[in-house]
Amino acid sequence: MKPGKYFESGAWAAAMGALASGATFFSYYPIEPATDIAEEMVRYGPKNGLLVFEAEDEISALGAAIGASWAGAKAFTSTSGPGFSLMQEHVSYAAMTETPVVLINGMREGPSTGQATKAAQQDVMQTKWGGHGDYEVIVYAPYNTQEMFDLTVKAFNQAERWRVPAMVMADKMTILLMEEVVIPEKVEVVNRKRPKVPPEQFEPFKPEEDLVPPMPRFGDGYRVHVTGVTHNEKGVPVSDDPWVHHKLVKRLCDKIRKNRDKIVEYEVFGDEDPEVLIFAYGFPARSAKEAIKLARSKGMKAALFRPKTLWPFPDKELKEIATKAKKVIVVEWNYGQMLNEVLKVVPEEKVSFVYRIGEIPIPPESILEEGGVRI
Amino acid sequence: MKVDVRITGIGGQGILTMAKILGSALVREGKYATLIQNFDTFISGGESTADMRVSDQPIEYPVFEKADITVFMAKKTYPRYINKVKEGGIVVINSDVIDEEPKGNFTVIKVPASSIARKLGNVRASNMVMLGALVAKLSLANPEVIKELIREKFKDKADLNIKAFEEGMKIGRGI
Amino acid sequence: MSLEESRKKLTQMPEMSLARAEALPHSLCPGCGIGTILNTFLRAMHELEEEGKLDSSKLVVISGIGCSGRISGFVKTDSMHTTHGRPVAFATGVKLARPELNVWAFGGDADLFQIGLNHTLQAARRNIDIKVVMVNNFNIAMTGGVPTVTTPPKAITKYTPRGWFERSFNIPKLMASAGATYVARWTTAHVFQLKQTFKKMALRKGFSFLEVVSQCPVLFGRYNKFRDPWSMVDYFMKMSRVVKGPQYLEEAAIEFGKPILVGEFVETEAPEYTETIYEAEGVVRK
Amino acid sequence: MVKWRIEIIEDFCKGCEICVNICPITNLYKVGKVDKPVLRMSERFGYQGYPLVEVVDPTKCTGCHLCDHACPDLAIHVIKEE
Repeated sequence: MKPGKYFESGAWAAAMGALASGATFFSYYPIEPATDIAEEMVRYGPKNGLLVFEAEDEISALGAAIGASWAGAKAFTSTSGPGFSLMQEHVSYAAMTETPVVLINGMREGPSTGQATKAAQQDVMQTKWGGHGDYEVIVYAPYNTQEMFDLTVKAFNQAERWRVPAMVMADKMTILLMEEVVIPEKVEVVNRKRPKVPPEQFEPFKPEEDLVPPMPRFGDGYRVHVTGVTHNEKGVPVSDDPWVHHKLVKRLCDKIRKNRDKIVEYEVFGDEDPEVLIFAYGFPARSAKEAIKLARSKGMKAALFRPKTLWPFPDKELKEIATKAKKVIVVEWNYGQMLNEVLKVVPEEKVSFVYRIGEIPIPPESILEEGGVRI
Repeated sequence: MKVDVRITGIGGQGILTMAKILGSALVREGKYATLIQNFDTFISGGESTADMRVSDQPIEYPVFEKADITVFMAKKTYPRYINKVKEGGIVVINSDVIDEEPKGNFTVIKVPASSIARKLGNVRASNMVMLGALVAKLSLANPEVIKELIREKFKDKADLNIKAFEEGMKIGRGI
Repeated sequence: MSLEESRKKLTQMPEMSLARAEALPHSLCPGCGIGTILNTFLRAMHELEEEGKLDSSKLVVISGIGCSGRISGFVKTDSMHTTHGRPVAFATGVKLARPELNVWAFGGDADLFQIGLNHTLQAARRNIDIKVVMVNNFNIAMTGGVPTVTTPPKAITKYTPRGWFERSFNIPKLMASAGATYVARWTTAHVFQLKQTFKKMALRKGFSFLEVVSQCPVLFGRYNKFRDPWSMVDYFMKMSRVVKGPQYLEEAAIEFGKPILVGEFVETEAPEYTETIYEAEGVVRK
Repeated sequence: MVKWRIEIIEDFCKGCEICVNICPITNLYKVGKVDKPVLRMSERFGYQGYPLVEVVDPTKCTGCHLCDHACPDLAIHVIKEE
């Protein structure tokens, strides 16, 4: 896509972000509202060197993407709630096998089928805790069309950089909303590290200093064995020594935990020493931003803290600004998910929770009013 | 400047196309617009509504309940949205399909969009007629930019659509 | 001789050039047919490489979970040990992303026909160039001998002490009706035929399916009057009837006491999926 | 005349006896048609604790390769000499 300014949807922006990142493989199973992304990929993918594969289900969609990634592709898939639930086993597999792969999720209402065409933020804890075992993923929460582009690019880059599954958790509103999006002249693209030594000397799961091992590509003679079983640095399965498991899983988590400062992103909008702080992400953050403007226009010191990365969670940064505030309002389109992360760093008595369980607009005035702020 | 425009009709009438062209024109002119699509299902014949907020400032919150300008393309969504017109707002109706006389504290603009489009050769171009009337009457966007966008969007079918847009503009100016 | 020396000795055997020695000896039960399948597969691929028909660095072996899922770990090629039931899904991604690779998916009866049936049938329908090998040992052995979709009627397992009460799949017929362009069945008693079939599959374009009827002496055989590994191999040898052609598909279901039909049931041609998708979609390869 | 050497990697052998049972010459020995078998089970136990197979008379081996193709443990190898 030519650089420039467009009036387009979040789905389009995510598709452009993927292509700008050099994505070459996209697999999906239709589900609303993520099918919009598939529609864009079908339209723009092939001529830009990307193969689109309609899988038989979401399990296969992510499985194929992981396979494609090992065959050298930059691979991704898109889905929504129920499909995301089906993918969890393979998220866990991708984490264990250190496979770079990107998932774009158009969050809708659950549990179960819920309201399929309505937005919500009900999958955000599932991104981290949905699969079995300890692992770390990188999760972005875009709040406008521009971020659908920017954060999709980042998701690809981080997936490649740290060899983890990276996710873009967009709510359905952000996927469908059309507004201005700028495709920049140049996009920074990160590619996975390749082995620097010949196959005879190569140990496929031996990490470098940054805790990330270089990744060979199938068919290049490295004869790597990829397994979801606990494996040593040579890639040989080890099922009897719990310390090998301890060490491996610790590294898988540590490569993100120890580098969280390089990954964490957030926006603070408003005063640096706010009296009232609103915590919001994704679509509800748009209303929250408006609420901050409203409060400040009435002479109140107020700020919005908006995590762009839900995982790793910007807890330190939130704590620092929240310490100054008298009141912290958490806004979510669910019955309290990221709220619990806020409560880990902000005393409960300061926190009020403003929520709708589903796609019910929360106007700016309502956030302030329900949050107990009088202007 | 902040105007809330609602375009409503049924799937297949080109509600989204119309809204997207308008939004693209605004963005190209350096203004700001947001577009929220609401639809029952993807099936043609279901309700289709585009809620657009238009402004000369960046828009944070794109949701609104009552619109300043509401465009009705079909009867089906009329009862639902006629009560969501702002006091002193504007109602634009496709007078070929809506035979009721909208009553309330608002201005009514009638555009026989379907019959004009049919005369031009394709009833499906009625959305462009409506867009022309809307743009001419309310000076929402630069008509030349819109024509440019119609040409980009419809390519070899652009001529009919541009003609429909121009016919709509004539009506808009005349009202 | 130390284990290291034994491993070294193995790798010095030319026909074992593709064995991943560091993962051997494997942990499969004594007399397990999966070992025979691994053995003949390694020989087949080695022979093809010797004949100049295959570059083993382009060989990818993918397996699922279960006893047969371990196969990928014993092969010194690019290999993937995936999740239960999904090796074909992973294989599809590998093949699509890099079509020049020679992609194999190994799985057990439950892996490919119980939990993962959908993927197996879909791959056959698409005619994607993946070589699928199903080890039919009549039970889910890794979890202790649980019955599965291929367990013959009335068979005894630890979990069906009063006899199995479900009907079993006629695997070759199922695959043929899904559109597989190559369907064969052999048993672990047919070692040379296995090797030849592996060689044929490696060079074939399109979806190839092989069912290998295999002995599970410890968790299936001993509950069903097979006293040792050999008695089951011997049974396969004696009960097999070699056939060729789709007219035998109807009678291809396996039941105790009845002949086991082996051979090639289907061999046809159809457009291959990977080629078709690249061409039809006009994918510009980067 | 072609000679065959039979190599057994004892650490790999799990004593399943498939090779012994599949060997045509050893089967002839069982019915008294030849004086010595090619293979038999030994009294010894291997690294994995299983009884080991051993070669009795390699000169009778015809190089049919049934044993080394059928061995589930990659433990027996029939190698062409000269």
